[in-house]
Amino acid sequence: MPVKLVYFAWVRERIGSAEETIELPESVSTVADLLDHLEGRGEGYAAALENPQVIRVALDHEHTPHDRPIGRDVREIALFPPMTGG
Amino acid sequence: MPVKLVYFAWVRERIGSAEETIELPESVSTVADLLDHLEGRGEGYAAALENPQVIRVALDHEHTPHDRPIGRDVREIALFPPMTGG
Amino acid sequence: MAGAITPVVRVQRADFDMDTECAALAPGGDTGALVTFTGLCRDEDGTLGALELEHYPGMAEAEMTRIANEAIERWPLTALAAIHRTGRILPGENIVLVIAGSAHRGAAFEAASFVMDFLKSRAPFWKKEHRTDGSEGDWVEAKDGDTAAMRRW
Amino acid sequence: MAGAITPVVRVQRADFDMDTECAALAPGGDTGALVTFTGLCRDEDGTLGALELEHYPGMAEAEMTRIANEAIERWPLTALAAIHRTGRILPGENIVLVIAGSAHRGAAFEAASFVMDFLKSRAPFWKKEHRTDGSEGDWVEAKDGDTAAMRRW
Repeated sequence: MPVKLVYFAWVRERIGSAEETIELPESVSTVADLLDHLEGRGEGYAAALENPQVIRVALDHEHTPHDRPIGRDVREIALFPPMTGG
Repeated sequence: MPVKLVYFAWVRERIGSAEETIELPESVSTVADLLDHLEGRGEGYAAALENPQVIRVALDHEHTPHDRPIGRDVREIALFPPMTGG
Repeated sequence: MAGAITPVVRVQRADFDMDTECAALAPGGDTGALVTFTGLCRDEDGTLGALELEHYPGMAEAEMTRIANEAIERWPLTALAAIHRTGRILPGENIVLVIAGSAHRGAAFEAASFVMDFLKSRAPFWKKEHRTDGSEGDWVEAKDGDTAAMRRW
Repeated sequence: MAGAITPVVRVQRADFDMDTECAALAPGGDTGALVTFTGLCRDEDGTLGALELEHYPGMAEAEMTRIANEAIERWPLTALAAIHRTGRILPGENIVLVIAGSAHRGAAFEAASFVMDFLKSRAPFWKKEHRTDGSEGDWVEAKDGDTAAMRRW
């Protein structure tokens, strides 16, 4: 099942890409699994995700804790640093 | 010693006057003494000051508790109901 | 803050507008947060025709200045204004404006709230109601809640 | 409140002004208190050239709407708006505006403060600094105090 990944702020800069569409492997069940999987995709990913606990994740525009499963109907997953708006 | 008295809101309406200058009698030492003294000056004063504990008093533009003495240098004494601005 | 700011304090019949007053304060480059409070005349479900705002000239400005300076002592403010209208005010019109600026939002919110709580209970203003049915209304009574709001500071 | 209000939520490059936004809300005859919060770009003692505000389109609006609706559930509001700018913002310029209206001042102050606390920690915006010395600045780091501010609600 293809899913769109979007990256923001220094996560985007370190990965070197703003968005991409990937096929989620069977081994990826939770948000934490996804971060593990992505970290192995190359140097930029490793730099972006070296401290996975600071990475915030949104599934289809909703903040989601790392221990949650990624539903089969999820279409867009966003990875970004803690927010600094306001 | 003459002192200027000024009245506001329903204190002014009941007394029927916005300001007057009176001679403070020797018997008046504190703010409470002044309220007692004024209450005896007629029907309007009695109506205005029937519940002296709700009357707020300012000496020369400063809020002053009823138990305070009225200094010899005080030039203006204001009587008014609790404030309702803002 | 290096050097305490001077508050803007005014009592006036004319209306005010927020953007003009904020711009006039020119709060400077260290201001990251600007909080305004506007008090408006409610229509009381259509029964209120107007409020008549009476004040004690001289003392009103003096007391507002004392309250503003107390806020400036308690919080690191970059700007502070308190403007109160008098005279006849119609439903929907502005009555009072407080502006507080600071580097951070906590101080700006707290200072604006503090100034309003003290203004309500300490500044010599009184409201009389005029009813839409033509009857003379009453003087608005002070609320116990306002004294409680002031005492929390 | 009979019938919950609908909040105004916008993400935009353009500046805003308070009076226009407050007037557009048309908060109605029951509004006795209107609180605005404006977040401004500080100059950091002259070292900051500009902030670059990045956001997550779609989610930013969705999250701001969730926060606003939560405030509307918790306080009896007559008006609520949250407007956030994006793109390049110079020192002294506006970043964010929150407006909360209610019959009484307590609800308006609390709701505006609540929305700001949640906006800071939950709305997907990120600030990058550009320095006046020409060097590329850093991404602004989230503050622990902001999370604490959110948790008090």
